[in-house]
Amino acid sequence: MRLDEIPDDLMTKCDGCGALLVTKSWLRDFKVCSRCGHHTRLPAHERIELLCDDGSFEEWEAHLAPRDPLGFPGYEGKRTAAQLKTHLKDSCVVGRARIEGRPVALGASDFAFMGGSMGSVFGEKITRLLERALHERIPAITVTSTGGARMQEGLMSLMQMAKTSAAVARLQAARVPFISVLSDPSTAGVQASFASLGDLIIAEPGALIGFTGARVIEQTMKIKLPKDFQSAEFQMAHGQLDMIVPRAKLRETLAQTLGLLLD
Amino acid sequence: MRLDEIPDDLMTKCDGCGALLVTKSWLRDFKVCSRCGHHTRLPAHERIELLCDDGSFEEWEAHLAPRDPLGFPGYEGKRTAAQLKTHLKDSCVVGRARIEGRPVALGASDFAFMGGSMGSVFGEKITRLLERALHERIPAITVTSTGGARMQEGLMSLMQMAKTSAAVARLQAARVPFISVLSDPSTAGVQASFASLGDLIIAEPGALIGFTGARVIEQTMKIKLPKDFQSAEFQMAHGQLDMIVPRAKLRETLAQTLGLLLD
Amino acid sequence: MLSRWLPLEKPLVEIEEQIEELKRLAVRENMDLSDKIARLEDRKRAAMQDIFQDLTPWEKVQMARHPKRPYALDYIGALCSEWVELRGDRAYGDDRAIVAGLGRFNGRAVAIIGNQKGRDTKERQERNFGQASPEGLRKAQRVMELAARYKRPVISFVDTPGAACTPEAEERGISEAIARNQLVMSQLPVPIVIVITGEGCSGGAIALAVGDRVMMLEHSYYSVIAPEACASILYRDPTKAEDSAEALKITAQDALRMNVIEEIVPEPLGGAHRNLGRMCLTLGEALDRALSELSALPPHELVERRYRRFRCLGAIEDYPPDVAAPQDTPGE
Amino acid sequence: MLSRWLPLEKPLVEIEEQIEELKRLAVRENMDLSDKIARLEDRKRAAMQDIFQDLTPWEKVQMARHPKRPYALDYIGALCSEWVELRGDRAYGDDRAIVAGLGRFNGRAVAIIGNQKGRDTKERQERNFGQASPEGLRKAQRVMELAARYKRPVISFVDTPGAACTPEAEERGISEAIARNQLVMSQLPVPIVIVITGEGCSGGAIALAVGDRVMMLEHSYYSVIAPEACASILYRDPTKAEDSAEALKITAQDALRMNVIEEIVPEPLGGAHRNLGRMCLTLGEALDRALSELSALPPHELVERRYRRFRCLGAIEDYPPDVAAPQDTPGE
Ligand SMILES: [Zn+2]
Ligand SMILES: [Zn+2]
Repeated sequence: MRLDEIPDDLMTKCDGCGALLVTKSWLRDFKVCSRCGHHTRLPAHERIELLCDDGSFEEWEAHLAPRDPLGFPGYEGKRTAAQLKTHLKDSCVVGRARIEGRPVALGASDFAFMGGSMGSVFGEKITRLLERALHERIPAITVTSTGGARMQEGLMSLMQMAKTSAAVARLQAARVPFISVLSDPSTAGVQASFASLGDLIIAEPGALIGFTGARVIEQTMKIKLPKDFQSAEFQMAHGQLDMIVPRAKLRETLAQTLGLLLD
Repeated sequence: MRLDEIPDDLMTKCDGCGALLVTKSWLRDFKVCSRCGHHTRLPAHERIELLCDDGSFEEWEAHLAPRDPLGFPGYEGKRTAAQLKTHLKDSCVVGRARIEGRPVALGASDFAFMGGSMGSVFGEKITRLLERALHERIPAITVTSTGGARMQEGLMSLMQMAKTSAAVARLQAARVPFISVLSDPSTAGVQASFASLGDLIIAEPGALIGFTGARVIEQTMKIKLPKDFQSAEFQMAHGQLDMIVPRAKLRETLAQTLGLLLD
Repeated sequence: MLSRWLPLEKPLVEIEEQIEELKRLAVRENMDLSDKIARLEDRKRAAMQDIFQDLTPWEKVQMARHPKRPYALDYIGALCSEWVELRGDRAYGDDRAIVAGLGRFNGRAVAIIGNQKGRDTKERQERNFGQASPEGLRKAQRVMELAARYKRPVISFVDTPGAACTPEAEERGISEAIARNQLVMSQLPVPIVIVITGEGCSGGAIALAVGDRVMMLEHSYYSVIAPEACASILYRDPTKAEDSAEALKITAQDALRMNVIEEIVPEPLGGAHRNLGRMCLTLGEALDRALSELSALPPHELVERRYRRFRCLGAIEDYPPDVAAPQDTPGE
Repeated sequence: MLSRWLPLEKPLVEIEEQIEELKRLAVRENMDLSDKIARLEDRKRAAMQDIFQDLTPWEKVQMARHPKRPYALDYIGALCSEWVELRGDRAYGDDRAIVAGLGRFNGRAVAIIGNQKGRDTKERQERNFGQASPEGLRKAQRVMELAARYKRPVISFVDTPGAACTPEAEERGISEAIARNQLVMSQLPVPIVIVITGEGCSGGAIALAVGDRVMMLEHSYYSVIAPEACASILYRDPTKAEDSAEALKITAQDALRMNVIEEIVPEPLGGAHRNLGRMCLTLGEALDRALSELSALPPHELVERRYRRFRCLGAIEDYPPDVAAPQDTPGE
C-alpha cells in the first residue's frame, strides 16, 4: 500500500506507549513513534528500502532455500508457514545497494521469519555477502533483528557462527569496512558471532541486545533484572556500542561514517 | 659475607611477622621468612645471582651514569648518597646471563638506589637490554622493584616510559620472548610501561603492584582501602598476572617457561 | 555412593559391588572364590557391552555430564610432561571456568585452552560449572595469540553446558567475547586441534571450537542448544529433554555424519571415567597424529583450509558455485 | 564571576569590566565615550602584554587548568567539518573522560582521541576531570587500531591531571592500559600528531602522547608528576607547588629545549580561552603542516623515525654508540 493511498484518519497503536498515531505520519516516521520514540521492527525489505538509494537494491542469492538436515519435528511446517507469511525463502535478505551513491553490500534479517533465526541459509547468505564485499572491495553492512541460531537445524546452525565470524576476519584483514547495525532484538548466536564484530557497531534506540535472554538469567540466578537490562542504552554504557542512532538518522550516519573510513 | 662465615646463632628479625630467624637459614631461603613467607627486597646483584647460573652474569652498560638535566634541588646529593650506599651508578643493573644453560638478557632494579626509580639511565639500560635481546635473539627478563619514574629528572623520566614500551613492542614483533618479574614494590611509571608488557608476567608473593599509591587514592577518594589492595594476589584476581611464584621456585619457573616458548 | 553414578550404570555398579564383596570374603575366610569372581567379571563385561554399545542421545548427555568424567586438567595432567598454567585476561579478572597455559605433550610444546568444571560443590561454583565469562574467553584469546607468536600449536578441550549465564557476563560483553574468539581462531597461523571431551553446548562451546581438526570423545555431545532449553521451547516442558536430545542430533556419530567433526575418539568400555589411563592413550595418539599432520602445512595453507572447513558447512538447497560440495552432503 | 578567572587575570578583568561599564553608560546616556574606551583598551593591551609575556611555571599551570580553557571537543568542533564520536572499549564500559572518533579536518579524514574535561560540576564528575580509566585508554586504542586499518592519521589532544586515581582503575589494570597504549602507539603505521592543550601530567598523559610530532600550546604544561604531588614529596608541603613547578621544568619552552616536543603553538594574547577562533586558526595550521609532512613518509619509515624520536631522549653520561646524539644535548 502506497503512502498516498492511506486515508488520513487511519490510526496505528504504538506498541511502546499505546498512543494512537496517524498511520500516515507513523509510516513517514519510518514506523517510529513520535510520542515515545518506540522503533517498530521492520521487515527485511522495508529495512533495505529505508537505508539505500531509491531502486538501487539488487538482491543476491535469493534462490537459496533451507533444508531440514535433522528431520526436526515440526520444522517443515514452521518454515513453510513463515515462507507463506513473509514471501521470503528464509530469514535473511542480502544484496548490493547504494547509500548516497556509494556501493555497499547490504544484508538484513527478518524477525517475522521464525524470529529472524540463523540457520544454514542465513549463515550462507551473510558469508557470501561478506565474501562478495571483499571481492568487490565495497563495505559490508548488516542489520540484524534476530533471536539467534535456529534450533531446528542443530549443529548446522552453530557452525554458521564460526563461518560468518571467519568471513568477517577476512574482510577486516583486507581492510574493507564492515558495519553492524543492531535493531530490536539482536541476541544469542547471531549477537555472539558476526554482529558483534563490526568495525563499527551501531544500535537503534531501545533495541534489545544480548546473549542469554533476561528470563533465563532471572530463572537460573533467581534474581530480578532491571527493566533496561540488555537495552541498547545498557550496552552503550557497558562499552559494546559505538553509537545509538535513531532510525531517521541511520542512513546519513552510515554514509558519513563510511566516508570518514574510506574517502 | 659468605654463608659459612655467619655464626650459627646470628638472628635476623622478619619484617613481615617479626619472628626471629636464624640468619643462615634465612639467607639459604633467599631472604624469605620460613614462618610467614615474607619476601625481603633483594639488591639487584643478589637478584641476578639468585636467578642465573653461577658466574654466568656479564654486566652490560655499567658505565652509564645519571646527570642532572633539570638542576633539580637536592638531586645531586641524593644520587651521590645512593651511589655510595649501593656501589651502583644508578638504580638498574643489566647484562647477559644464563639460566639453566640458556642465554638470556637480564635486568634488575635496585630499590635501595632512590627507591629503584626510573630516570634516564634506568630507561636507557632497559632499552639497550631489550635491543640487545632482539639483536642476539635471546629472551629478555626484567625484575622490577621500584617506586616508579624518577621525579628529579622530570620529563626525561616520563619519556623513558614511552622509550622502554616501544622497545618491548619491537622485541615482541620479532617474536623474542620478554618475561616481566614483579617483586616488591612495582608501581607507578615503571608498572605503567615495560613491566606490564611482558609476554608473561610473574610476581613474587605479597609484592605490592599498582599505579597510584594506596595512600593517595585514600586521601583523594576519602575511602579506606582493604589491606590486600594492590598485592600480587589482588592483581592475580584482577587478571593482571600469569603466575605468582615464590622466590625459591622463580629460577626453575623461568627456565621451564622459556623452554615451553622456545624449544 | 550411587549418587556419583548414573542410573544407566546401576547394573554394572551392583555387579562390581558383588565382586568386591566376594574378594573381601575370599581374603577374610581364606576361601577360593575365583570361579565365582570370574563368572561375575564375565557378567560385568557382558553388562558393559550391553549398556554402552548403544547409548541413546540422552544417555550420552548423561555420560558427558557424568560427575566422574575427566576434565581438562585431568587430561592435561595425564598427557603433558610439563604444564605451566597462565592466568588472567590482563584487563579485568581471572576466570577459573577456563584454563589456559603452556604444556609439553609428546615432546612437543603446545598451548592448551579449555573449559574446567569443578569436582566438588565448592570447586564447581569457583569454576562456574565450566561456563566461561568474557574474561575467561579473553584469557584464552591472549594465550592463543601468545601461541601464535611463538609458533606453538593449540589444543582446546571443550566441556561446557554453555557460556556464563549471569548479568555480569552480559555487562562485560559475553557476545563480543564469543564472537571475537571465533574470529581470532579462524585466523590463527598455528594448528588448532579441538577435543570435545564432555558437553559441547551452544555459543560457549563454539567459542573454543574453531580449529583445523575437531574430535569428539565417543560419549560426548555437541549441540546448538542444551536439550532442556530446547524442550522448554519445543514442548514447553523441560523434562522432555530426552526427546529433544534425540531431535537435535547431538551425538558424536551425528556430528561426524554432518562433517562437523573429523574424528570420534573411542572411549574405554564404560566411559572415559572408568579408565583415564586408557582414554589418554587413545586420545594422545589421536592428538599426536593430528598435530603431526597439521604441523606439516605452511601457516597460510592451514588458515585457508580452516576457512574452507567451516565455509562448507550448512544444509541449503543450492551450493555456492565457487565452493566444492563436501563428499557427503552435510545433514543427510 | 571572578571565580571563573585566575588571580593573574584580575587586573585584566577589572579593565574589561570598566570598558563594559563605559559602553553601557554611552548607550544609556547617549554619550560619546569612545576616547575613554580607547584609552582603556590600550591599558588592557598593555596589561595583557605585561601579564602574559613572562608567566612563571606555576602561572602556566594555572592557565593550563583555567576553567574556561578550551577542551578537546571545543577544538574538534572548531577544526572539523565532520565528526562522529565512537564509544566504548567493547569489553567493559565507555569512559567519558576520553573522547575518540573520526573527523574531517581540512578535507582530510582523521581519527581523533583525547582527554575531555567537564565544564560544569556535573560534567566534570561525569568526565572524571579528564582522568582516563583503563576502559577509556582501551577505547582510544581500539579507535587507533581502526585508524591504522583504514590508514587514517591520528590526532591526540592531551589535557589531563593524570590517569584515574580510583580503586576501580587499579582493579581493571590502569598500569597495563597506560603501558599498552604506548606500545600500540609506538608501532601504529599511520602518522600520529600529539597536541598538549592544557595539562600533560604523568602516566595519564604519556598514555596518549607517543607520536611523530608532539606540540604544546604556549601555556600548557607537561610533567612527570603534578607539582602538588612533587611538593608533597620534596618539601612535605603540597602548598609549595609553585616551587616544584619551577624545579620540574614543565613549560612548553622547557620541553622544547629538552627535545621532548617539536613545536610550541602560540596562543592568542591572554590565552586560548580568550579567542578560540584565533587559537584554532594557529593550531589548525600547525596540525595541517605536520600531517602533510608526515603523510609523505612510508609507514615503516614513519614507525622507525618515531622509535628513534623517543629512543634519543634521556640525560646520561654516555650516549649509545649506535644512536646519534641529538643536536642539542637533552636536558641542557
Ligand atoms: Zn509510542
Ligand atoms: Zn615472617
